[in-house]
Amino acid sequence: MTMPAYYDFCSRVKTISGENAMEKIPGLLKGLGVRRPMIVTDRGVEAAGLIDTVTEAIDGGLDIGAIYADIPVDSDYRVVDDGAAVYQNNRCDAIIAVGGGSVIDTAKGINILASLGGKSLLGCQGAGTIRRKLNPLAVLPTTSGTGSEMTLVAVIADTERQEKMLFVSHFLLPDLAVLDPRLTRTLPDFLTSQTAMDALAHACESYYCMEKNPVSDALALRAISLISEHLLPAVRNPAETSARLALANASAMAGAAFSNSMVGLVHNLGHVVGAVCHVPHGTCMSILLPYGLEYNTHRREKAIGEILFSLAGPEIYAKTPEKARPDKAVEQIRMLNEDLHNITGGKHPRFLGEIRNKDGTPAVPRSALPEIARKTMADGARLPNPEEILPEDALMVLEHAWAGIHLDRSRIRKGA
Amino acid sequence: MKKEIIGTSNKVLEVDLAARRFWVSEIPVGDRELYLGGKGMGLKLLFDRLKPGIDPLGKDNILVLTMGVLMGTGAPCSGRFEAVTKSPLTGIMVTGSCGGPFGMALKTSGWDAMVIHGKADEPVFVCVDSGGATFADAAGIWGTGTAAAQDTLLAHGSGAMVIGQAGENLVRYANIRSGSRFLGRGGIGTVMGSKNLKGIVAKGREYKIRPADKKRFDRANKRFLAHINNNPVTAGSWRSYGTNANIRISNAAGILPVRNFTAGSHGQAVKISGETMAEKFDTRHDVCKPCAILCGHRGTIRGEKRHIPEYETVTLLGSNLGIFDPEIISDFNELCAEYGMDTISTGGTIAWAMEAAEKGLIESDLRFGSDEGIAETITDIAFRRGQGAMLADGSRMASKTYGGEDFAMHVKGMELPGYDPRGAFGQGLSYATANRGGCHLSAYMVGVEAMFGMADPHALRWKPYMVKFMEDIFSAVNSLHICLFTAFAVFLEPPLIRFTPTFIIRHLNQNFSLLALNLMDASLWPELWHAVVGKRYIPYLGMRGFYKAGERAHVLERYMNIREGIAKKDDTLPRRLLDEGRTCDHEAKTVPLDSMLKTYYRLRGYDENGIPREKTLEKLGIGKQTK
Amino acid sequence: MNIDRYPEIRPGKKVFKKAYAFVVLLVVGRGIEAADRVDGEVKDIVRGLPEGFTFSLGVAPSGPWMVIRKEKSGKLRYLGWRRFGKTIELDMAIRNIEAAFRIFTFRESTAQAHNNGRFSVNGNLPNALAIMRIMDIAEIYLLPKIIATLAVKRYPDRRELPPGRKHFNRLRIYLRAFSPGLFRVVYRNL
Amino acid sequence: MQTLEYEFIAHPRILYGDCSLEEIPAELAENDACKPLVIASREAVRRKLGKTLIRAFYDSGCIIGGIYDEVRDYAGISLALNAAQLFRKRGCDAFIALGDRAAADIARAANILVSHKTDTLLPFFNGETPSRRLMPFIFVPTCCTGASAAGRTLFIDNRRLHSDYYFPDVVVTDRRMSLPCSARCAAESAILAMDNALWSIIDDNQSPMKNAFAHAALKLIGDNLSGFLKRPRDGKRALPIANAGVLASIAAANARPGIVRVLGEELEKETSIPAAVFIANLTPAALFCIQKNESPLPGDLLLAAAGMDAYAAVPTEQLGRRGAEAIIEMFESAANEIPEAAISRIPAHLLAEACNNAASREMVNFGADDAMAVLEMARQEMPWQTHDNGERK
Repeated sequence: MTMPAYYDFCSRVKTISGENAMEKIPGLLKGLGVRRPMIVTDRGVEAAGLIDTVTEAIDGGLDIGAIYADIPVDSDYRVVDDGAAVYQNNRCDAIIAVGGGSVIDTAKGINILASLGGKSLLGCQGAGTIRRKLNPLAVLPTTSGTGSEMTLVAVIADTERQEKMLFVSHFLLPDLAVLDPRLTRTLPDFLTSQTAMDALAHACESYYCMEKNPVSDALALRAISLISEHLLPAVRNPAETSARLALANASAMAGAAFSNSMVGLVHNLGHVVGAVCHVPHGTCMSILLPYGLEYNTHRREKAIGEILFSLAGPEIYAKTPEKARPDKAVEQIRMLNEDLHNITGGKHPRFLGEIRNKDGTPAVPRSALPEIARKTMADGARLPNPEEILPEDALMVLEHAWAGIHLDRSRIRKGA
Repeated sequence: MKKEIIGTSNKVLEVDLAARRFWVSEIPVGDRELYLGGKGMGLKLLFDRLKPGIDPLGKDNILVLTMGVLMGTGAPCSGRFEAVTKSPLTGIMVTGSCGGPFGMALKTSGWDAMVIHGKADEPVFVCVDSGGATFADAAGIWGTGTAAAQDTLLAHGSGAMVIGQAGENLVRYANIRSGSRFLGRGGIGTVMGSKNLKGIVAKGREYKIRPADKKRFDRANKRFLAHINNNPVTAGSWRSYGTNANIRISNAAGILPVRNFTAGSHGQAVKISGETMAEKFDTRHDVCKPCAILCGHRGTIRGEKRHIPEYETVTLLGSNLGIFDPEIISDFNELCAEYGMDTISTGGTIAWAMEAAEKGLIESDLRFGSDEGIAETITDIAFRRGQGAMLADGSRMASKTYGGEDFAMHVKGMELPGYDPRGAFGQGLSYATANRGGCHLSAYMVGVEAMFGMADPHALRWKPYMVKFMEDIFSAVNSLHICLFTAFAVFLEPPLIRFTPTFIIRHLNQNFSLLALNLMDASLWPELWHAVVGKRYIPYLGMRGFYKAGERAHVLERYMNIREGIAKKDDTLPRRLLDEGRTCDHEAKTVPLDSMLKTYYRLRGYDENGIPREKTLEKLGIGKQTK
Repeated sequence: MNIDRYPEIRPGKKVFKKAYAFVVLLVVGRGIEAADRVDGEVKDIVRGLPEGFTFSLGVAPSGPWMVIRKEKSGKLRYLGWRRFGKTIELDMAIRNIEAAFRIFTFRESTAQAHNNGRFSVNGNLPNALAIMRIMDIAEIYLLPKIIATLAVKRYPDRRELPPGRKHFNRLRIYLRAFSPGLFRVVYRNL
Repeated sequence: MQTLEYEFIAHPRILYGDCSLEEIPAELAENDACKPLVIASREAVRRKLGKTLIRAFYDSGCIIGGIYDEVRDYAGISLALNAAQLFRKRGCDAFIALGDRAAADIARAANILVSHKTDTLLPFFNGETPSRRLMPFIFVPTCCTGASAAGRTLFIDNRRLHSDYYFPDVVVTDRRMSLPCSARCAAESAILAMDNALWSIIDDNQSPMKNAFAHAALKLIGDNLSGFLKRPRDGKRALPIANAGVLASIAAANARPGIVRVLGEELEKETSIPAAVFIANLTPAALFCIQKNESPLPGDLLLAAAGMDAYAAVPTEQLGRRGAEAIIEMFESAANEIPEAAISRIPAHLLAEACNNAASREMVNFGADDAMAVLEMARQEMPWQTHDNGERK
């Protein structure tokens, strides 16, 4: 491991994992001085009956102040304002967020507003607003992928100004992340596969990006091996709690790793593809991940080779000569995608051209690629990538990913 | 006509409490020459018998009682006996000297030393006479105080030593009473308690002790007495006021411990000074026999005849707790005497408890300056009740459990006596290196530095040498065995010192120590000693040999301590003395121990870790089996 | 306890490092202004910025700074080192002078510094990314290759930026940066 | 199969490397603080590290409320009370601990005193938990850090208090600060860090996050130890080791204390010989005891200590044993720098007492017999030690 000359790492979330993890929530929240938490979630989660599971698990220990389930898929600051009003009217003193990335981000926003006081989140913008500990926030992720439970960012949309408000502070890290297999019980197989591939992308990217550090490395490697070991079983057999718990753990660890070492090309392109063509984030990740590794191999040969160790296990790692390890790792991921494609009956796409909208039309037309490539310049994930990404580079990678062919190494610009 | 012993009988009475039997062994002639008697001999006897690493409160510990050769000859201040054992308070060797009648009784029963092995199943006491030892059931007196127990035992002989309830309950600093004197420090009484031995009584008056060379002895003795009677300390202040005469001096020099050593002097100190007490309590002498200094006093306190508390008691149970009422201090003193507890360690431990309570480490109502609860605490300690159970283990153990190690004033587990070394750096070094722990009788540097002004208290030059020199001498004096206080007379009375102005002595002493100290004439002691043992089998040692014998005893004790795990890490002072300056000093001074320690080790022939080098041991003849 | 033994400490200033950072910021600021008139890619990027867009780059908390604005003409203009009286939409600050010195002595590339969290960015992120790209380009022109490779992530090879164009543009940028305009800016800021 | 039943928290923000000291003012600002009180160890100030810290505050606009430099090796309440008094009088709003564990503990204790506006820790000794809103607390380890300074334990006046709030908010490892003061100190720090990492991996609570931290720590040590011991003042080697100490202490804060650590601390209490000396000598014995009881050692040890290539080359059934060997080799190379703890020279009743005390500590999962067995084993000659036993003595 080469030690970076400088790094910083912060992941101050208390993680509880286990098949009965939810039962520990009341005790831990009481330790944080909580009496009346508010549960924040969305309709989908509520409909799946997860809220009942949660309230049952924490029943008796705490007095639930309110359940706020009105979070739409495309949440914005007004939802946050409403939520904070509910919070204040019910004299709550903590938030329990149950849901995916959007719910968690909204919950973080509600927490900012509720802790700092005020009527609207618009008043809380600007650097240095959040400078003290917020009220306790417990997060119960229902998907194993985004890793939002371990990140210090909250992105809240401002639909009127067509902007995204970005809140970054260490105080936005939740106090509690609860990983319980009961929470991911209802996730369909193709979502499981996509979100897990999202986590895998987090882990792999954090292992080669510029901010990589010993801690994020160790977390990432562990996350990769957990995913490679448990993803297929979890997709094949959703009833297997231990595999789902392992994926939830992997997601959290990948989240902790990438929120500190950041993500690169895969997310850079993925974010834009998602935004332009409305493709689910996990899908983009699973398709682009091999290209991210290939594109950066000349800068991070050793690190990408080491990913193979976690991905394929020590036997294959030992058998593969050092030079061939990065390629082998890429191949492993492609094989994984292929397997998932087969298991989910084609719902897990392998390349961009294969993604279909609900009506069957291609979601990412080839003609959209130049626009996507241009927009990658405005995405923050281009900075941590070890190799520079300019629109021409992005286009080159996208074309390969669209067609689903290996990246042509000779076309990667390596600089002088 | 009584039987006579010329000088020494060299007979050792060895007692096994478990088997209730005794046997007799001989002190080899070679040992007599190397270790003189008293402390040196006791250490040597213990060294030959004690396995290292045993539990001091277990059955393997051995208690050795020895007498000096001068005892019984009528030499002034010679009525002292020595006890040597492994201390439960410090876990290392402890030696204690006591002036009670037991020593004389044992010696005049024909024994030069007594060694106690094993542990009795049930409380016993031992009666000694010239024929040996008998064992008697002590169930009747088990649980009584020292005074009552001693009275009972004295029916069997002329001198007894007993423990009180503190020793029975294994308070780690319990002491032994003999007459009205105490074998104070390091928990020798606890060792007796752990052996279920309530007391020992010796018949005495069976033999007459005669010096080998009567004429020479009388001549030396006469000079010795004259010195003692001329000296302003021995015949002046101490004879009039006891050791409490030091209170005023300490207060003025800023070495009086006040409130657990946070200050060096106090405005009310005069209230507890010897002068005030002598006036207030109408004191009379009450001393060990035979004595020429007469430092012990008795007076009327609260309407009854009581002993006047001694300097260390007054400071540790008085000023160090913020109490300046001699009557109250006397109450505590009486309690400690009754229970058989070391007043210094008791005071030191209570002071720790007070500070710990003040800082919220323990829950207690004890507060500095208030006498409330102290008497109850002393009783609790003696019976190991409630919080007393924790304090009964001494401040080191208590602070290891409850914290507050930075203000637990002990060295190697033994609580510090009543001199604050931040006003006398040499004393600081002496505390750190004293073999038995925080002890002022290893080398009385405050005397040189603060009392007689013969050295600069805050200078460092030559201090290690002075400490070593004094340690050797004190060790030798304790091996004679004679009262340490005679040192004032022996050193200060010879004409060379007497007629030289103090400032010159001070200059010489501080800057040409090697020369100045070796010019001092201490030949009286070896002279007395040799007059008693006679030249029939031991050559005259001379001053040099006498010092060397002291050094031998000191290094032997160190060597035995090393076997128990002592090293440089333990030769240190409480953090308060090393780190915290006092407000009473002009500049906050702390003891610069490290630099002195290094030189001291070199002078002593120890390696940099404080362990005696092979060569040193060889030179002194330690470890060799003598026949 | 005598609390005077532990006096309050008012830390001093690092004059030399600040002066150095000042000079570098001056040169880079003028360089960016010049690059906008010379390099095509910079022109493209600037076109995407809103009009009147003002940004500052500097060292937190007490300077020095450089302030650049997109004028009505659509060109960037270096406004000097004073921030008073200017509405700054994008504030990019290096967190301390020591980090700034490391960056300006090219011991840490801009991208690496950004990844190490040396910059605190307050404002619209896409614009910040655009500015960083402009700075990279400006550095490629302003600095000799051996130093510029330390400062940027990928130094363009011959295919990406032909040497002829590079040296020609570099000359133009230098001429513009140190033209009399420099003295005007300095004068106006004094 | 891992069970994944665990709780884990790694509160501190870790800053490492070049120029990280200068980040402190910005970190303070992020915590809404601007006037820190520095609690420094005497040793650190003697080595002029206090001045370095002040220089890092140049041009930051922060005022340092004072440098309280009375801390030596013992954390006592008196110092904490004084520090709290200073803090209040100066109107400070954050703590910076500069030094070793004692300095950090004084800062923690003073933090509780000022945050709770109280003058006594007694309620906390009796089990009260501190509130969530303590003052920001930044820790700059210098040397001899005892490797648990960054953890969640407040060790003051020989009492151990545990709470997640005792974690420092920020731990700064900087080349100017965290180099060891001597070869001995270097070896001791490495040993304590290794011990923390080792026992958090062996702990039966197999949390992957804790293991990741421990793994990172052990790997950093494994990569750098030999060079570090040769040249302890070389920042390239020493800084990763110092960082490993921080990571290991975070891992250890989430695991039960290892038998060797507890035993070493209890023996230190009895004999006042530093715990690291015992740990260095007892670890091989303890690992051997575990193997003798046929409880498998996790293969992670080898992976962390020797790296992927070595791990991949070893057959599965030998992973535990080879891992133990690799670890022992590391311990022994460090142990060469410190004196041998002659266990046989320590009185038997003290050993027994230490074992009993160790077994009665909270959260431990071994009995006095196990501890005694380790000590017994340490006295014997161990099979893998035979080759170099001669030269050590």
